[in-house]
Amino acid sequence: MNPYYFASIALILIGLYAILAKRNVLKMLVGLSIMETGVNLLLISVGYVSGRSAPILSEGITPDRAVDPIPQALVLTAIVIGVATTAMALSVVINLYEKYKTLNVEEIRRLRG
Amino acid sequence: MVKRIFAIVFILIIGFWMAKALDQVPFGQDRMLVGKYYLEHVKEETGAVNAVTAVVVNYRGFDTLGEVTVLFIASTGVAALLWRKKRKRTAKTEGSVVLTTGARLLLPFIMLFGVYIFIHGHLTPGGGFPGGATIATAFLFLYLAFTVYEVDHKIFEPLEGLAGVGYVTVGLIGLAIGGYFLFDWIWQTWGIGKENIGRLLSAGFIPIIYTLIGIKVGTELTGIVDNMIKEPEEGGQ
Amino acid sequence: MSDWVAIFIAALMVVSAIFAVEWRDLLAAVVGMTAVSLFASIAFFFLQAPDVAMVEAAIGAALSAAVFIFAINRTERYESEEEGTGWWVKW
Amino acid sequence: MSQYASLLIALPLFGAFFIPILKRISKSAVMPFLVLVTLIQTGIAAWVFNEVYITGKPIIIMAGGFRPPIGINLYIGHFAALFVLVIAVTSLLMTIFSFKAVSVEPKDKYAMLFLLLMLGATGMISTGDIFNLFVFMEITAISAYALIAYNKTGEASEAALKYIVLGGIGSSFFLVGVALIYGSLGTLNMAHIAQLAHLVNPTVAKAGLALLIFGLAVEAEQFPLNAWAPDAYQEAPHPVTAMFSAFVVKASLYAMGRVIYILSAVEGWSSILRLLIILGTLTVIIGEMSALRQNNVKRMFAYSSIAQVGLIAVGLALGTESGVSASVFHMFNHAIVKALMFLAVGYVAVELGGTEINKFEGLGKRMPVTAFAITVGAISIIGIPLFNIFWSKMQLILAALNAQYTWMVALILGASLVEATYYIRLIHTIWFKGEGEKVKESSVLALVMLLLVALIIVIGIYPEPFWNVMQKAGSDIFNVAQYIKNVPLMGVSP
Amino acid sequence: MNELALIVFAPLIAGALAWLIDIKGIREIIGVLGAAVPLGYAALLYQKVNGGLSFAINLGVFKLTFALNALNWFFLGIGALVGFAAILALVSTGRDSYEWLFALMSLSGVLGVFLANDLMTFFIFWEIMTFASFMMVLHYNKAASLKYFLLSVFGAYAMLIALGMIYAKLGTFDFAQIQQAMYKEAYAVAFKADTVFSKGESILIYLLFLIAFGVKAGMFPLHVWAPDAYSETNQSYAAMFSGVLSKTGVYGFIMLYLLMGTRLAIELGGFRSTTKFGYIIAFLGGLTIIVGGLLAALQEDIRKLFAYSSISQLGYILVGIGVGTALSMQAALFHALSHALFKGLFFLIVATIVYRTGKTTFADMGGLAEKMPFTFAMAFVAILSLAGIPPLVGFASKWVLFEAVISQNLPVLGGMVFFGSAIGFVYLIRFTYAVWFGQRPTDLDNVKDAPLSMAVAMAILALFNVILGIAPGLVARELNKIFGKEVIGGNLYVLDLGFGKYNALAILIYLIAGIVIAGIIYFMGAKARRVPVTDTYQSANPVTMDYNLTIRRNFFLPLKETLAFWLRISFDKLYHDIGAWIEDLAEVLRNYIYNGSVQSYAWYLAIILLILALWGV
Repeated sequence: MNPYYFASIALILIGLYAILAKRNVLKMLVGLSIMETGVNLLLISVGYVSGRSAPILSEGITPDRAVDPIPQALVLTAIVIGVATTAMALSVVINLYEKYKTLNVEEIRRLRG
Repeated sequence: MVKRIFAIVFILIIGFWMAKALDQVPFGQDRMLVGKYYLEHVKEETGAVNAVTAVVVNYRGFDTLGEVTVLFIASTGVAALLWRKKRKRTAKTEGSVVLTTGARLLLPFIMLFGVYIFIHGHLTPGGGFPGGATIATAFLFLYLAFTVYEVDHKIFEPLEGLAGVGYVTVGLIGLAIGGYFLFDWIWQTWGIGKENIGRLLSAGFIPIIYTLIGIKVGTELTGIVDNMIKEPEEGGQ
Repeated sequence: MSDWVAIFIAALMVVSAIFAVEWRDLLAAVVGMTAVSLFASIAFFFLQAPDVAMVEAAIGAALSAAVFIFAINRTERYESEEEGTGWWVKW
Repeated sequence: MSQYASLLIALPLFGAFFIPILKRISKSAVMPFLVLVTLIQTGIAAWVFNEVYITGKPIIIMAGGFRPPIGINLYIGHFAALFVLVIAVTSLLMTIFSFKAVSVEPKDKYAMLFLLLMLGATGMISTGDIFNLFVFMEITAISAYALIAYNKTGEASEAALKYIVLGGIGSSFFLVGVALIYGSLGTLNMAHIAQLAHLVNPTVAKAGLALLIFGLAVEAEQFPLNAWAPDAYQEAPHPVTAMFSAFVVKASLYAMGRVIYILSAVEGWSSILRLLIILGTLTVIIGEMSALRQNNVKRMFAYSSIAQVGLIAVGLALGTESGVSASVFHMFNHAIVKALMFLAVGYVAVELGGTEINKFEGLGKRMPVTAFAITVGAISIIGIPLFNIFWSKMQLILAALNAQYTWMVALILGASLVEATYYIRLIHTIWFKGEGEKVKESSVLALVMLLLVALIIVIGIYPEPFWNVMQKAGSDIFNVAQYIKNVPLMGVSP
Repeated sequence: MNELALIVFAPLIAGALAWLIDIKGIREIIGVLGAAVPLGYAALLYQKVNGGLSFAINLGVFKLTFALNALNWFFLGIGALVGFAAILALVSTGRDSYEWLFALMSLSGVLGVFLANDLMTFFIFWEIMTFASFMMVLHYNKAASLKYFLLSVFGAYAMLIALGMIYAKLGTFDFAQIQQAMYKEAYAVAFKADTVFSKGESILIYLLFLIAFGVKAGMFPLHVWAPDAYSETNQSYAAMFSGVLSKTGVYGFIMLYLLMGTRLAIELGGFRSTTKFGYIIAFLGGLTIIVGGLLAALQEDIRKLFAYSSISQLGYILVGIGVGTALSMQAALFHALSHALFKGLFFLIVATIVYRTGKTTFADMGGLAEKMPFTFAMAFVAILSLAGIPPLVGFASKWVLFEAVISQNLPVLGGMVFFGSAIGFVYLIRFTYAVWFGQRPTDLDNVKDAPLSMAVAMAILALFNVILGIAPGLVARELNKIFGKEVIGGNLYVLDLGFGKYNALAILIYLIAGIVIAGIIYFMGAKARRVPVTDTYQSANPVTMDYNLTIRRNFFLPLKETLAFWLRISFDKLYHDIGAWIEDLAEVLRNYIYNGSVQSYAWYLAIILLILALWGV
């Protein structure tokens, strides 16, 4: 059980725990952001090949000495998507706070049934 | 309290299930299939030294186009949601003297460093995204330092649009010349810079695209920061 | 357990994540989140992914933290009282 | 020549990026520009549609000029060609409706988000690469978050928040699924994955497939995961709700169907499918039951739309070709009917200022054309023979009975009985109850509504040509062997 | 377009045209023409009945096939005739083009059901008919229409499941192929070989078909929609509604016999002298007769009275089908024809009364005979026919039915049938006396007789009632053609069942002779004296205002009191409570599941992940 795998799964689950247990909306968004970081870490650690170096093919590094570049390309996109989602979520929360004057999830329940 | 215990039990079971699944994907084992092709062919097919940049811009350029759109949606969305008739900056305290002088001194260097990152995207690690982010932090620096400073939307939004339009036009030119959307026509058809791999003017249209992405990401993140920091005046809707 | 650096960083990440979730003061939570992002950036460096490390540091740590702080600035800073956080949580 | 189909993606993108520049030139030109872009998009989509259906071969767009497993490819097969056309046409109709329906101020931002929502859905349907599917899913999702919260009212923000939190969790676990699949196979191209699916070791495959479907099911509104949908439909601007229920949900349903069938060689496949059928049936039942005593008509239509989506999901998860083509036909019919009904409800809300049921009393006398549109839509949704949904519902039920799911069919039919009740109550309130002075209806929207009504009745009376198209589209999803053959995979040495 | 397609689609097209051209004069003409086409072609096709006429439309999704044989020509005749009469009457009572569209659509639905040659076409036209007739009732009253629509769609969906199961196993909808497959099944069951359908499945299919056709035929537990639906719609349409649409249920039962009869008989075994599954239908039919008859007697509203009486008459047909012998099936078909004729006539009469007087309850009517002589004559024919007085068709069909039931020595069923005709007579007396004779309320003095279109419609039906009554052999010949063998013997005027003979002509002559003699005595100066209408019978009960039993007000109150215990058990309330319970359950479910908090929604996601984890592990 590799430490990075363990860390990524732990981060994902702590993020999920925050969303499930915490009542403050901003805390939930912190949990969401942590979950996304955990997923990125998982993606990278899946693409890592032990004993190889970064995929910059400068003079010293030959193709069979480099790590898998694809997960790194994917994570580049995933991180920025994570930030975009967080920025959007926060602006929604700002609007929400302006109208509802509360951040407690139990009170944000006007739309139900 | 019961809710927390249930939550912990739930996430433990889910964690155990994911761990069991991950055990079958051993860490550090060479499972590359398409990755191996990229590493072997990156030099002659794209001319970039940094394989990740080549994959990001050239091989999987579509993802990055999507990626830039996501950031564009985020900045437009934030602007749409936080739009008010009259908005002004409500920062009360001016930055300390260290901050203000630091801002004046360091600003050009941070900008320069950001531009350096995305211009050398195809050689050294980092590319359009960190470069753009560094430029955005430069503007953030100004926002924190001065209570009056505001980015002029009249210039930033069209610049953002222009960079986006630029990126899509590069793709369309590729479609026109090479027959495929986002086709690297500089490298594949014209073959400029084939001889000086590893130096600045090489790797086809990767530097052009990364410059456009750098400008776009920079302006967009500054736009988000600007929208977030301003508060509606009391009269504002 | 190949090398202790990985374990150390992984442990740091998990602890700062737990603290980020448990702290009542939202600003502290954001700092915890940024710490997680920073350690992740270092982990990426050790996993031979420099590009991703730079992006994570520049965007993940700096900008999402800044956005969160602006959001807190326009809403409330502290979580409501009856949160019942653990004994080991100060802020 | 066929690579020019990539304009389907490039054009809305170009339009969206061009709008801030256009705003500088003349602020009022934004909405007409939006109509222009959607019009050109419809033209391209129509050209692609008849190109694919005449030659019979799918169009493979290779982004960047690299052959599939290396580069990303767009696979515009029979289904994608059809549904890109549906998306383009619906967006065109909704841009016309946006002129009247959207009054909240930053209209240019609305236009950009509108175009990007259309782009996201088109991308999701035509992409041939799992991670690209994730990116387009995110584009659709984030533009949906922005559009739902666009009205800046408290309720709209609340609805958007719910969608963001649930969508965020869903897409994170989708990424974990992608990581597992990539970890064990090394490739992201769907056709390549389908080819190598049997090599994956069983536990990873089962977990990966489950997580992928979980991620997509959140977007595709399956039973417990669709709690965000009624609020999102209710609070979004009216044209956006119509687009939402017409094709955004369908795109994630298609993606789920595509993922199910490319990983069909996976060992735990049938058990996950049975779970999906149970979820789909629950979606139908809970969706219909919750619409029973709704007094907000828009929310009632939202629940009814969720229920129909559940029915489509059951069709997809049956695992037989007839089931899949029936669910494709139902997607097509449902898109038309729901676009019409949300357009009509939105128009009533714009004219009479609200969608509560008491606003609908005596609508027959006040807005006859809109009332007629809602009535035809409601009657066709109930499943009356001379209208279009009847044929696809019949095919779905027969396919389900063919697959020995008799109890599921009994529950679904019970649910559609419930659906008949609340629609009939609505029809009665509209035509035979209450009075009101006549409201002048805009001729353009009346024309659009009558066009959709005519389409519903034409399909209802003579479904034969549409059914042939649907069968081709259904087999496009179902038989993966043909899919793998169509995609020119480079022989990458495993 | 060959004749079958024209028959089925002419009313639909005419209805659509009438709806589009919304001009008062023209739409009536189009409508009547639309209804006349099927009647005309039905007559024309008489020679080509066994000519194997067929027609198919390929709709891609399904192939709609129609065919003509002796059985569905018989039903086609009933449908076209009574339908044409009802549409003719609709000319004057029709309020707007909405009713023209849906009346004609339901007519084309019915004709489509009769002519269908495969289960899917049968189902599609069944749905069209249900929907169109529902829209006619929705126009007048929401609650009644909703109850009707839900029950009939419940039946339609039951049929759909049965149909789907057959399609899943046999892969075909076509009647002929299903029939052969079922014969093979029957032999397989007989020789204990393995069969395609298991015993449980075939019973399930039988029950589903029973529910589906039971709802439409108004069988006992599922009859609650009929009284409201028949009374809450345009009365001239009610003639077609109860006369023709209920026959589709009867046609369905016969189809059930044709398709799965032998298989179910062998599978479920016999009961006394009939098959077990047949006896269920017969017994429920019997119950329908009793319930329908009793409730009809207790009604104060004319329309409700005839609605209940229509249900009880259908009970006869179901008993006929249930008994299952060739003779009883022919009796059922015969009674189906006569029921359509006299029930159609009755509803047209009610339509005229309502159209002219605007009143519907007994209390405000009376002494209309002088004011509406022609309608009274028609009513007299209808009453004789329903009560089963010899020269008219009602007697012929009832007689054959009684003979059939008794010859199978089924005492319980026989008892029910006899009770039914007795109670039928009772409520007819009330109708005759309360509406036509006695004192006329002052506001009905200037009542005019039936308008021309209704008069013609009533005349047509009355004519058929009389002709087929005098010459039952005409009908017997048709019925024998359906069954292929000589079941009811005798020539044009005589029905010879081997153990009983009925000479219609002779009885007619005796009747005329009797009437002449009675006429002479009456005119010779029998001292007729005027009797005050309020001359009530009290049988020793105190005469109080609410217990004032006149012919017009709660004439059968004592009967209601005796039955008070039984009247509490009403299936109507049962279905209503089920509906209300489901609605409350839905309300609770919705508020519990979609409770608005993002956290609980996130919990749902976690639960699904948990299920995936446990299921997938």
